[in-house]
Amino acid sequence: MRGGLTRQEIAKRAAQELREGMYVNLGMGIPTLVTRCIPTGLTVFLQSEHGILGLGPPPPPGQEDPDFADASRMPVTVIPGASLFSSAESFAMIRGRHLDMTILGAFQVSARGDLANWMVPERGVGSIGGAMDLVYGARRVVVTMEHVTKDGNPRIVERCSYPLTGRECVDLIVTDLAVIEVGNDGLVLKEVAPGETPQEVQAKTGAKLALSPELREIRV
Amino acid sequence: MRGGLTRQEIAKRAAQELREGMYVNLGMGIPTLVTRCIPTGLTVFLQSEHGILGLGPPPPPGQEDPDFADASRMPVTVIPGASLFSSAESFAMIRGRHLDMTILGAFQVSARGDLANWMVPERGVGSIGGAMDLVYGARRVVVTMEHVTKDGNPRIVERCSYPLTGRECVDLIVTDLAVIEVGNDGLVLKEVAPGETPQEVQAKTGAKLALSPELREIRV
Amino acid sequence: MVNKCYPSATAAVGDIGDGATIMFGGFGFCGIPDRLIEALARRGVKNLTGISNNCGLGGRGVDILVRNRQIRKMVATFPAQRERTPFEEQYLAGQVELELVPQGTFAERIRAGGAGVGGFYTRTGVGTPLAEGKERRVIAGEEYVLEFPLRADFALIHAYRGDPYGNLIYRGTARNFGPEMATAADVTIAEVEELVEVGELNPEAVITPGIYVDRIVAVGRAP
Amino acid sequence: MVNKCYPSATAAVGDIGDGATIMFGGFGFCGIPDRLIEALARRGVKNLTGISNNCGLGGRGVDILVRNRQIRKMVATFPAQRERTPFEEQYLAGQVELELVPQGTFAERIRAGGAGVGGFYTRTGVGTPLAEGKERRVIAGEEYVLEFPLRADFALIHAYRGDPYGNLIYRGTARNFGPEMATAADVTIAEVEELVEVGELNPEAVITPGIYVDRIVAVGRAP
Repeated sequence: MRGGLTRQEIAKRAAQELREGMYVNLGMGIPTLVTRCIPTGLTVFLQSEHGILGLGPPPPPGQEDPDFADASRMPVTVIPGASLFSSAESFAMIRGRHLDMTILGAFQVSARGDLANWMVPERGVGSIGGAMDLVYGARRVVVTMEHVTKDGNPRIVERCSYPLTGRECVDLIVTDLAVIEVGNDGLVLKEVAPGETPQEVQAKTGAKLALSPELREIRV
Repeated sequence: MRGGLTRQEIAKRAAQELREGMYVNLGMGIPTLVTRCIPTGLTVFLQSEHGILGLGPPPPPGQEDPDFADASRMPVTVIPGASLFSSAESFAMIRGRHLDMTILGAFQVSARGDLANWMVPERGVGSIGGAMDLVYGARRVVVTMEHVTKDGNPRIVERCSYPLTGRECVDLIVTDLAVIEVGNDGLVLKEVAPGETPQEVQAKTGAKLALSPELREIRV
Repeated sequence: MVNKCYPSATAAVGDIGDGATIMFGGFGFCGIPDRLIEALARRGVKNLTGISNNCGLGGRGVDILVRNRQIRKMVATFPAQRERTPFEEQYLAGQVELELVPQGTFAERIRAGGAGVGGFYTRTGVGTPLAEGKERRVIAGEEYVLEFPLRADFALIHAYRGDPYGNLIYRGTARNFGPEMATAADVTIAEVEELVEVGELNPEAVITPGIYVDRIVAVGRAP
Repeated sequence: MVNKCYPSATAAVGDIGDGATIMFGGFGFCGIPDRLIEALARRGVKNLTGISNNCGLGGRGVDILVRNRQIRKMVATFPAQRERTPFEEQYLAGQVELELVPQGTFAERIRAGGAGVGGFYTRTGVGTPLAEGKERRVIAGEEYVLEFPLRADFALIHAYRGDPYGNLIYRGTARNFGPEMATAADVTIAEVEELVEVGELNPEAVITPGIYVDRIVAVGRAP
């Protein structure tokens, strides 16, 4: 059986990056799971790029409203104190660097923080959505993903082979095996999953990892 | 005593350019008088550049609301079916060429339709406001002004000596003495004020006027 | 009396011809002008260029027109869905064209088209394949690409409530691209769930001022 | 619990220092952040650069700061009023600087500053003295000038109602430059006539989402 964190645990670890009062956009995939991991008592404003600031939890069954959906087309609610606006206003907010953080999924991240998350070249067509705006717009870009592909190839690589979403834009990578910071001099291994060693993580990583002086185990 | 149209009559003649359903911005000075000259039964939407579409008449005395004022700081109301928006949205509307017409005051208009209406050079400081946006934004630019200066110098000139508001932007000039169209080949005298002759108008005009085949008297 | 109301969706799209460029509001399943698109499908016009966040899915939105082979080209941000769509198949078969645009650039280009902005510089896309061939400029030490406005012959949008002057309000995330698309087309056609009297909408809360809307048709609330 | 409320205008402007660049909302006498400006006058900071539609008049708005000799430079669209103002006198005496901007360009530059737009092309000003020295470009056969964003250290704005998250709504023509200025400053300070509970403002009608507002102070309705 495969070790490391579950997708839910990756989301939980990513949620530890949230701070009181932050404005945050969550991408599709693992990042949407972060919604359910926000520590009790913490006020975080979730932005949805098609026009919500203050995304709430899913509605109770039977109370779905077709006019309130998230970017994955799932029914949502809004919290008290939310606001609604157009996509152009939403992206003015994103591109104007008003968001504190975005948490995104990824296919690949490079040693210098390049992100590839919109197109698998073999498919021949990709969907960008708001990712290209978010990576330059949010003050902090956190990536959540599986550490390796289904075939066991590293997703953290020296240079992305997939088309880029953004250049030198990722700040932190949270995977099932590790938490890695993108520093000025390359990748820094900050935390490893329970049961993993830095050596094992490095073996599954396509770029050189420096070890943080505070290297520790991921706690979720 | 000076002949020609009164300021009120100039406004009335300018108001004859309005058509059902038009969206129109009125500048300061004589153009504000147009508000009171809109033919009964005609629906015209007046835009105010600081955020009103659907400007209404002044409020009854005692019912002024300090949050509802026009660009000249006079109290206003809004009509049923009006909308309010920010200045940036208002100028997106103006600059995006959504207005059918603007009626503006002027210091000078040139033979090719250049407009000078924001600065008297002797004063050393001028106020542009929204005029530079309106002249390129509105589909039709109508200028209302006295035909000559207080010193009797023509305001319609071969070339403006005052700083320009816009180049080749004026479509129609309504003065106390005449209605003049800015055509592709220069100015065309369309109407003369009661009691005036084309010769007298030409003598008070600093640029050559062609006579319209339908030349007639101004009726207000 | 100004009255922009049309009796039916069919009448409202009655002059859209072959080869038209059309903006379609909607994000996912929110804010799709379903009735107008159905009328356009019945009209059967061809060689359309669509400007829409996605390229339709699940038999709704642009998907209807794609299946009908009415679309020649799409300008979109999210053409590929998890499931494979008719658009994707036609695209991979070389039967439709696609101009892929980042979503923020897409929205801003539409706004620019409506606001008289001739072009603008954005950071989005810098260093990616989507910046290839685009003019670059360094401003205050940061790299930007130059983007140009998007406009259309027609915009088809869905709103919650509207009045005969064309004023509109939206509901929830169904607002998305509607307000800006309304500004960027020669003819804007809005379907509304409810038509109200002039003066019923709060002027402070109108999202799309009537100046941007040419035709309005009441379609009721989707079941 | 997020709470952006400050106890007083004085406290809200307490860290504005000499040499700051400040946006001031307001058009004519509508939407002036009177209480914040008065607090700034009491603070007595100097060498301010103001970004404001006009340069104050009648002892209100920026006029207070001008009379107090706190202003070094104004970026404005309507500095000259019919009556001669203290600003005009100081300007003609060479005591203050002025950057004159057409009003639409002024509003759009502020929006650009808040929206991450590095620069944009506009027709406004082409062929006039205000285009001198600016980069020109012909786009689709029309001449445009390149304009760059405006940003500030602080934005002082006036709104009608606000909540502790910083959400704002405005009233009538007092809205004017507030919504865009709120987006274009490092620190946005809003005075509101009425502070309401979180959740009281209709999310569909919020004009300024709280993300743009850093501090909020209730000042009551002007008498």
